[in-house]
Amino acid sequence: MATKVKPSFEKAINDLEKIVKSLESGDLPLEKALEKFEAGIKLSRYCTETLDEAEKRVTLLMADEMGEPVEKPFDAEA
Amino acid sequence: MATKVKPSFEKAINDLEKIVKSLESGDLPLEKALEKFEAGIKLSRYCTETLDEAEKRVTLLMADEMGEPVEKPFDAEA
Amino acid sequence: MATKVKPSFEKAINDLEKIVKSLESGDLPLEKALEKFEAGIKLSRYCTETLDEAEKRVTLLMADEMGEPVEKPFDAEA
Amino acid sequence: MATKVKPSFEKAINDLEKIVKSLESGDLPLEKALEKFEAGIKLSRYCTETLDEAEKRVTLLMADEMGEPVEKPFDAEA
Amino acid sequence: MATKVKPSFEKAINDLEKIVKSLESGDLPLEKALEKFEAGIKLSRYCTETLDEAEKRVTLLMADEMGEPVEKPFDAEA
Amino acid sequence: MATKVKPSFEKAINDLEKIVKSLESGDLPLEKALEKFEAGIKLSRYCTETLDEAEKRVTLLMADEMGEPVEKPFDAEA
Amino acid sequence: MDLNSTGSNPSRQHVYEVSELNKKIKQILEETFPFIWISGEISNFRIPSSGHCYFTLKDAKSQISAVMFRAQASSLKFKPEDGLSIIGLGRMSVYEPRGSYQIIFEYLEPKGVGGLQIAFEKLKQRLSDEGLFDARHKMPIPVIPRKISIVTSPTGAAVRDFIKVAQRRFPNLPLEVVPVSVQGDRAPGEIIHAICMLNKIGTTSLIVLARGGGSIEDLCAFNDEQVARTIFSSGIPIISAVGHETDFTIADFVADLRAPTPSAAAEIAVPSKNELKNQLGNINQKLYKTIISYLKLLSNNINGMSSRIIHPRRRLQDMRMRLDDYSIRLLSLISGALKRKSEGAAFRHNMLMQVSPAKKVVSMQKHITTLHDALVIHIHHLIREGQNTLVRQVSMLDALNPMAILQRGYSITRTMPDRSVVRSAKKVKIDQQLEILLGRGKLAVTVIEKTSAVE
Repeated sequence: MATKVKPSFEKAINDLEKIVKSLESGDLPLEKALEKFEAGIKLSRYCTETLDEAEKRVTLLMADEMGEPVEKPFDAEA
Repeated sequence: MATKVKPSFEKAINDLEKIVKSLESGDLPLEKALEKFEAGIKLSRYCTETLDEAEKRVTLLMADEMGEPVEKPFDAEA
Repeated sequence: MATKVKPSFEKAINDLEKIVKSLESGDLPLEKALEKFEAGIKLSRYCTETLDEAEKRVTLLMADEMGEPVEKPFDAEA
Repeated sequence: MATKVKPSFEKAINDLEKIVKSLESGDLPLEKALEKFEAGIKLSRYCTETLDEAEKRVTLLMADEMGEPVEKPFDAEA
Repeated sequence: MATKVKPSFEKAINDLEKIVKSLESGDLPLEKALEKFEAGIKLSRYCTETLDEAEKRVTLLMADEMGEPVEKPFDAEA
Repeated sequence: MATKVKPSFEKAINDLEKIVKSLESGDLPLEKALEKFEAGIKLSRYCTETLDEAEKRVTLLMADEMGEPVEKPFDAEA
Repeated sequence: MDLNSTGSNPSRQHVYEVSELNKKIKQILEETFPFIWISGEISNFRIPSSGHCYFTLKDAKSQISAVMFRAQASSLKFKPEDGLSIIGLGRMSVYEPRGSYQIIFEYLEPKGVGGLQIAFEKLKQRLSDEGLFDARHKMPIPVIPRKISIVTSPTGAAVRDFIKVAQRRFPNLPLEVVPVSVQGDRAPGEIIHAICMLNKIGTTSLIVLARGGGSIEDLCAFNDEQVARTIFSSGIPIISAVGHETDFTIADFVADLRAPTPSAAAEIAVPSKNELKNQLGNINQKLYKTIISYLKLLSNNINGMSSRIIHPRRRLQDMRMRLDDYSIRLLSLISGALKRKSEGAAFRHNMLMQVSPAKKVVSMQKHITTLHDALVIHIHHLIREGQNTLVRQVSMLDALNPMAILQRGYSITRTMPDRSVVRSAKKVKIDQQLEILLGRGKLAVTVIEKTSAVE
């Protein structure tokens, strides 16, 4: 997770989709299929984690909104 | 809140609206969407606080009005 | 109140009227609206005080008129 | 009344008339109107007093003339 | 099994098929048939092992997925 | 009243009448009017005194032996 | 002090009451014409039971009512009747209740010359030519003489008549009788001496030259030229009052005023003290009234003006209401603005909440799960297929096992160690090590004998 350059979530999901498609086609050699599967699993895991993190962040933000004020200075230029 | 140059309430509302529109379009990458959302939350909070402050100011002025005389010299040129 | 040059009552109430009109005319930015409101409140207070003073003065005169003679030398040039 | 230079009764009555007219015109600023009112009250008082004095003087002279002092100031329609 | 260059699962299955076909033809001398048969047995064993290994690997990956986080750095380019 | 040159009754009456006329005209300043009135009162008093001044007597004017005139009482009822 | 009684009339214009006007007219007429000589023709002459004579005096153009009271009428020496021309002395009088005026005669005489002497006419003419009778030389008769000197006979009725009337009119007016002969030779000298002496003493302010009347001969002293000149040069005004029997004497013409009789002279010379007092009283009244109404006017002016000083109360109240209105609007405007802005902010906040990435996250999670599941399904499928293929081939291989014939009792003999199949006994040697494969297991044997097959 702690790599310098994280691949974008969207790229990851694209790659995952391609992998699923190529597995679906069914004509991969077993070795190749296993490799793809592994890569797919890792992508899936990456995506899930990214999403979990996003969910946590959104939840936190919304909770802040509902609950107590935040201390961090505000930068209006989003 | 105590920044030198506070953005105007209307600018904040406009920015917030732009953020809402770009989020509505739905085709933002997740990261971008999260960033925008966070900025939106901050803007919304800023607006609320600014309004609260405004209300407080109005209440204070009204209290002065109803209650005891004010000491501050009066400057007619509003 | 104790400024050297007091604005005339008419000027003050006219300014107040202008402020009310400009607030009525439409949606001012919040800051502007608050400023106008504050100026308006101050003008209103000034006017009220001026009126109170005037009433006191008139009441005093009429009391003099009805009651005991006044000692102050008379200045015909009003 | 005991000022060195008393304004003449006619001047006072003229001034009073001017004040009454300017008050009647109705377009004086409040401050001015109050001043005029005050001056008017004073002039009126001054005139009344002057006239009272004159009446007393006349009554006295007539009393001398008639012999015994007259008590009734005036029954004007003699 | 741990030879440097492992034949692919698909080649092994093909070879096995060819052996079966040549044995079916029935016109092999016994010795030849025995050889072929023996080679067939070996191929079949190889295939079985390869498949077992693949299953194990999948299971492992799935276990990772379900269970604890993986330590290995992720290489997105599968 | 005992002035050297006493004005005649006619002059006094005339002056008095003039005073009345000028008072009747109504356009005298108050002070002036009072003065006139006072003068009128004095004239009137003077006239009254003039009427009552002389004493009732009838004399006979004769010349004595030296030719000088002598007054003797005259008896009208003689 | 009510000014309004004068109505719309500018306050300075006096409004007369009728009685007041008549009174004023009476005053003017009676003052202007105290005693006058008038001639005319009598008409409509009548004497009612009162004994006073009423008649109309007229000339060609005009007429005037006239009266002569009984007392005066009784001394007339002729009988007045309609159509008779007369000359008379009278005073104007106004009867206030009716607003009519008339002349009250003291003395009447028929017009027309009796037996006048030529000398009288000549003298009269000469003196007249000299200007002795000119009006411009007549001195005014003082209204209130300080002392009146009557030059007359001290014993005649004339002096008594005069004193009686004079004391009635002005009781405390000093009178002085200067006794002279009024007829006879000494008369002119004594009259001249008396007038000169009075002028010398200078204490009297009016001389009345009187005589009780008589024939023209009796009156010659009054037609004397020296007497006339003395009268003319007197510094003291002289009234002639010579009896009324005849026409005028020279003295009458030259005197400052002529009275027909001594009592008429007293009426003329002596003012009525009561009338003067009344006059003075009237003027006084006017003086008071005027000053009082003047003061009243001023007082009304001031009161009127003072009542017009507009109290600023109403204005102050108006201003307060206006101010309140603004204050209320100000507050409601700012409240409204705050509310609107607050709603705007809340609206956008809600929109933001609605477009929050939470949904996207959920749907992505589902998507990922689907992909993940597909991944697993496909790999399992692939492996299973491999297994199936393998099982099929293995079972076929098993079926083709060349060793299967041994199960029926056959066996295979192979040389050792090269394991080549022994198909002919000839190919082996005695004692050669062979391997026999059985249906179950194998045997290691040594060749003991060999039999070659019959060919």
